[in-house]
Amino acid sequence: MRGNGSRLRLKAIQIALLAGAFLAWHVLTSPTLLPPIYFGDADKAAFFFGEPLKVFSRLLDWFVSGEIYRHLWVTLIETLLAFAIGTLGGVGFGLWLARAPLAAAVLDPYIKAANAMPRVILAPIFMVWFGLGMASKVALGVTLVFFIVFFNVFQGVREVSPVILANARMLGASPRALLRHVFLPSAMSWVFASLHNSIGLAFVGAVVGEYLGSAEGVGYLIHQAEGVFDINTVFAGILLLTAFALVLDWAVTILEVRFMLWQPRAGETEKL
Amino acid sequence: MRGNGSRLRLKAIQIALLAGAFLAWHVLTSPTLLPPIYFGDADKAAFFFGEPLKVFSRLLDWFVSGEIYRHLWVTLIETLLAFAIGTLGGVGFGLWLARAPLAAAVLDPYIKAANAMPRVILAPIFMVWFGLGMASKVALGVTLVFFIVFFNVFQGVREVSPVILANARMLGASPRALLRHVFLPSAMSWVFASLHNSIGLAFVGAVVGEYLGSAEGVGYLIHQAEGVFDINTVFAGILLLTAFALVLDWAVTILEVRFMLWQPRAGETEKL
Amino acid sequence: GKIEKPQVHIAVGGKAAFYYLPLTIAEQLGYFRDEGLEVKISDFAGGSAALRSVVGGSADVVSGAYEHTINLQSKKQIFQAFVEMGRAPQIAVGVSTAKAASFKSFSDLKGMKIGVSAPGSSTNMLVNLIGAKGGLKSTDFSIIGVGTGAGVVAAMKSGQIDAVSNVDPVMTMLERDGAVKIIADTRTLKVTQEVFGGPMPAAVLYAPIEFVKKNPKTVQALTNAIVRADRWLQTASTNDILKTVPEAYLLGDKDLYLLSYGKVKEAISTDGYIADEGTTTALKALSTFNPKIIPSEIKLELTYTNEFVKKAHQKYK
Amino acid sequence: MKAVLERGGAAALALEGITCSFAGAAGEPGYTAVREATLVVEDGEFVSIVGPTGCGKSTLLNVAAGLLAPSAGSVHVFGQPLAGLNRHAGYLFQADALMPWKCALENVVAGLVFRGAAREQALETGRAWLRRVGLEGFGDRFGHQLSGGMRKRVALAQTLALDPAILLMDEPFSALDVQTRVLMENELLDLWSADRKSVVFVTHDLEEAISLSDRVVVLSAGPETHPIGEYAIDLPRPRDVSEIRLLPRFIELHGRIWRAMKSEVLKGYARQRQ
Amino acid sequence: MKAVLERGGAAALALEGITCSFAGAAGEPGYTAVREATLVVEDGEFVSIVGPTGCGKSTLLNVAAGLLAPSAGSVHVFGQPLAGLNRHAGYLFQADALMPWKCALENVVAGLVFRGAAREQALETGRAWLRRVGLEGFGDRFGHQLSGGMRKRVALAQTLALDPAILLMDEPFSALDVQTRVLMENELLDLWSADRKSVVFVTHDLEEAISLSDRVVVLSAGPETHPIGEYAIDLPRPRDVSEIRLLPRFIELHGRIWRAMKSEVLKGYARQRQ
Ligand SMILES: Nc1ncnc2c1ncn2[C@@H]1O[C@H](COP(=O)(O)OP(=O)(O)OP(=O)(O)O)[C@@H](O)[C@H]1O
Ligand SMILES: Nc1ncnc2c1ncn2[C@@H]1O[C@H](COP(=O)(O)OP(=O)(O)OP(=O)(O)O)[C@@H](O)[C@H]1O
Ligand SMILES: [Mg+2]
Ligand SMILES: [Mg+2]
Repeated sequence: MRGNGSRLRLKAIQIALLAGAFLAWHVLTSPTLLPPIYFGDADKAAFFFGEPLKVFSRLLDWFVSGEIYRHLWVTLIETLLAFAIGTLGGVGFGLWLARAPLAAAVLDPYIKAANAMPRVILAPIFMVWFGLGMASKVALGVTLVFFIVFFNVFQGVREVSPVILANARMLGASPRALLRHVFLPSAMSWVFASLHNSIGLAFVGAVVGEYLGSAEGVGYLIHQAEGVFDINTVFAGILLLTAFALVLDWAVTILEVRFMLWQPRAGETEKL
Repeated sequence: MRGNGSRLRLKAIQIALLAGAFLAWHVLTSPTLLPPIYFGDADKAAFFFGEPLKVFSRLLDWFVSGEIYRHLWVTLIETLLAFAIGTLGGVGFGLWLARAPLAAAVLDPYIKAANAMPRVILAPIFMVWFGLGMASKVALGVTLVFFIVFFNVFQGVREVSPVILANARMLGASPRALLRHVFLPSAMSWVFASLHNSIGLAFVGAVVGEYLGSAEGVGYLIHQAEGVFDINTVFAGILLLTAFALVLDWAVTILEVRFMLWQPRAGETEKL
Repeated sequence: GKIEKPQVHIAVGGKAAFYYLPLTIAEQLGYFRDEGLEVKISDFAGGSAALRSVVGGSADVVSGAYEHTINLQSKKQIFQAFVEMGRAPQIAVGVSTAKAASFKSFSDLKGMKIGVSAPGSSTNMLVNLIGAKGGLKSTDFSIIGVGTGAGVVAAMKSGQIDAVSNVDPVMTMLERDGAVKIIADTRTLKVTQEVFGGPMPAAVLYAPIEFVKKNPKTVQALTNAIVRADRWLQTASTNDILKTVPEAYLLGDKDLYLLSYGKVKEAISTDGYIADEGTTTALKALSTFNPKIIPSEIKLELTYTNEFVKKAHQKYK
Repeated sequence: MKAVLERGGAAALALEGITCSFAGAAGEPGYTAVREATLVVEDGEFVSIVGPTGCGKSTLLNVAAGLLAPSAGSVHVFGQPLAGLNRHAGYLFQADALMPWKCALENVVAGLVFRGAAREQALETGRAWLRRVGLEGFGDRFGHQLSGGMRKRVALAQTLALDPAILLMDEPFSALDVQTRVLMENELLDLWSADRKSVVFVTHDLEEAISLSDRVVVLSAGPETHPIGEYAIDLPRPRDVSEIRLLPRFIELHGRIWRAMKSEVLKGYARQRQ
Repeated sequence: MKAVLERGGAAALALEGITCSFAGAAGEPGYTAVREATLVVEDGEFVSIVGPTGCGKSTLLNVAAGLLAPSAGSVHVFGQPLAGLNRHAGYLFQADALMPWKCALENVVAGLVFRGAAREQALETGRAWLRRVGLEGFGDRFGHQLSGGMRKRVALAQTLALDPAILLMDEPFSALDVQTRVLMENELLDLWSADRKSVVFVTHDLEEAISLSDRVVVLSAGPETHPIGEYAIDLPRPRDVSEIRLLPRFIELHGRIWRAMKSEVLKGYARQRQ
């Protein structure tokens, strides 16, 4: 178990790093603080990267005026739905195909092809199918999340130890019981690896969907701001989403710890 | 081993499925063949989904006139570079972090955050950094591929059997030897699962990058066609890319079979 | 009588742009509400994406460029424009200051890398047209899609493109920073006339012809609101405008906004009428640019109607 | 589970003319582990299989369990040809086969749960079985928290808890100390004599084989393994495994089988060292 | 590898006052597997450890290997306190520890390769070792293509090929048939007597323990295991393991240790059944 001291130290390093990053951001984009480095003049840096102080005041404004809640709510719901649907679909489909070799062989090229399609280009078609509301953004997010989870679950199921599988079958496990008691638990760490990855992409799906066409959501705000070169608002939106992505990830990590209790951890003796 | 007969059958099913899909596409988008189903009128279906015959004649044109080669070449190079760089980066970074718990703990939120950033929105910044040429498309593709590979390698390394790891350490393996002889081979199936996923995304990265700003490449052609509502060309481009994605995937599968020879396969007795 | 469809969903590609200023004004001043409409405006990444959402049926009315109705007709989609918001395309073409010295005529575009908002869009079309005036074919220069946002500035200032054809506020920004020299400016009526050979209707509201036929009262209400906005803009002071548009639109840079507004003011429609002559100009321009559009096959009379505007003027004298 | 109906005089398990060839790498010849092996286990019979390491004992058990399709030969279970898994058999694997994500108790009851037993009752049975294998109080441990011998006993409880008609056991007691082993052997004999299961018992311990079985089958060294000797064990039942080893008849049988095996092993080594 | 310099009279391995407590689940008390155990192995000594299953033998070996940090107590190797891995030791694990992605031969040479041996030479040594454990011709098989006993022998070759100064062996021969086992035991004795390694040998086979060792340590039943008896084996060397079992002194020692263990196991069971 990690001591309290080292956890504190960890947090300290992280916060120092964060502060350092913001400081660098501030210095590099402030026209007066430093001779310009990357760009010919620092105004240009501020034009592309915004200025952290303005970004924060934007964030503050949003929350103080309450303007952001509606947009944030929409984006979060879209993300959560995309995440949930994509994950369930990916797990279900992955479990099914991994256990149905013929179907897997037949569908294999189609899945690969679907995964290789540039979804952004298909966004208009999604809008036709799912309308301009949340559904089309959710759909875009689902296409991102689904494949990641799917590929991992598919492989995870195939990696099940053959002896454990044979044993469970000899013990009389039905295909359903095998799924529930063998394949799923065994593929769990694969699932979690893909979840960490796909949380981020669920957000990306929602935001890009809004960016491509919508009337509300954080992606809409970002799009509006880009149209008038208000890069600070763009970054404020991105920071906000990132913060929520981290919160969601943390929830997944809690689940993961809970489900992965059985795994051996290093150094299990207690110090006396 | 799968017999020749069942392999033929598999191919037959796949081709039938493909033919069926194209037939459905044809029938549903042809104004004269059927009473319109989904849309009020079939012209509208053709407007959104194109018409397969025209799509094919477009493809034929491209190859006959030779116009496509330049664009295809650019896109393929971008994709391959994004795939290669993203994969190497993901594997390298994943291996490193999985073996460096402090660094992993510190960087964890930053990696999650970077993964959650909507890259499409950052495209202008990529343009500033990498210009309008191939580099910015490669960069976009790398950001997609990298995270997928990274998360899987990271998890794959942590899943190494503790007994095998302890044994290798007792046998005197240096950290480098552990990487090469234990962690990498053990994480191999994780890597391959992520590769199948990321091939598609490397293409997506390249195409979307071209779509956002470029002077050549298949994404450029698609973008141009969209501007004049030439949906058939759009689909021709997508089909072309998909075909190449499948070729690349097949190459990865060959590698996979080669590297995973050691894994037990089911039913290994020979029939006499 | 009662409005058939009080809830109208308008799709627009880049709502914050000056191109669609009357729409924003009508929304902000409550003109739609005054007409008994409940309007929802969805913003899209680009004009073609916006119109596709209407073709697909997820929105009702497009706020977009008039020439799209012609484009759409060539794809067997009959759309009709019913009120005008802009009477010039508001696109400007500029060459980088580095090349400006040696730039004498349009024929000097030869061999240049020219940034447009998207290949195949109106910005691209304008480049082709002025290139043709200089005796160039579309293959004599290379077209690069750079969008309408910060990417344009990035591409221009880092020297990746030699010339740019784009809309405001990008063009004004580049101009102000001294990064480009304007060589063609369709934000003015005069240059528009010269380049296109006639007036060129730009931003309009258009909808599927069945929608117009089925919902005349709704269309009338929309037209009324836009005509009022057009007229309001003719008399409004800059201060009025600053107060009316959403604050977010200005946040980037207020001075820039006003500077830019000064440039495009002339291009805003005064009365909402779509000039008959303008529609032929548009068709001619399109067909030289896109060989798939055959003028004889396009029924121009289906692409627009001024009836609603006429009635609007009767209502708001 | 118990196939009472089919038990009409037919042998519980009949492997006839079994040949198992494993495919070699591309281009290389395969490896014939077992050739033309025949093994018949009567209903209620306790048969032990001994043979040099790597000769094909586990392979034969896999065939009997229906996990490995033989290259040639037929398998009958209670007179029925075996297709797919052998549903009458419980199989105690040689390798570690516990589910690492279940604790010991849940592993023991897994089979019961799979077969639809009520959870509470299954847990009750499971706890009783843990007690019988001497692991009371370890029910909530995961696999990696148990010692090698403990894991083996959990697996034993897991298999026995299902009370299968045919028991296939692959070196079940080799990881146990002598005393625990005797306790387990006696448990097994009790269980077996209670309702006369048919048991196929693979072991390297000849004393164990003799003291438990009705018959001991000796396999030849691989490759192309086949039975080279069968020894009926005519020692009186019921037996106490720790006492039976002192009987003169035991010692005599032991000597005979030992010699047969010894020459077989040395033959195998000679063949390899050529 | 061989720590010639440090061998200045200090014990090869000295575990003193070792206590190993495993953390329990949140809120539950931990499990103290080993309490205050002391085990000293002199340089060149062959020590066997016997004890009831689950008592803590593997735990002690893990501590000696430096893989498990004890909760309390000190470990010295050739007089030096142990920090991290024990670089002087070779460890033959109880569980299957072969790398499944390497074939048998590559597994055997893995240690040599890790220590920087030239590839060709390492392969030569590896092949020789495969021959010594009776697996010539199986070098290109992957783990799942080998039988349980074969895998164990590959692991044996892997460990012995490194020629470590201290050998930790956890039930190395329990998966082998009696004959092969005798061959392996003699191989081990040959190797040991050639350059007097220090060996810690865990086994459940008391005869094996007595016939191989200089000293047999009996552990108490868990939890809180500790040594409860040490028996010096004063049988003459060199020994042939198959013949030594007939000596009267052997039988006497066997009887004594047996009784000690039996009462210990029964005590353990009694404690559990309470
Ligand atoms: N999948 C496989 N591919 C190739 N050879 C195999 C495979 N499985 C087993 N064998 C070979 O078949 C032979 C018999 O193996 P098996 O596991 O049946 O031996 P065993 O009698 O159980 O040995 P042990 O007593 O060591 O467990 C061995 O030589 C082994 O190498
Ligand atoms: N990680 C762990 N967490 C909790 N308990 C553990 C852990 N590892 C081992 N134990 C416990 O420690 C005790 C000793 O285990 P160990 O593996 O050392 O036994 P052993 O003497 O090697 O037994 P065997 O002869 O069966 O291999 C056992 O009761 C076991 O349950
Ligand atoms: Mg075996
Ligand atoms: Mg042990």
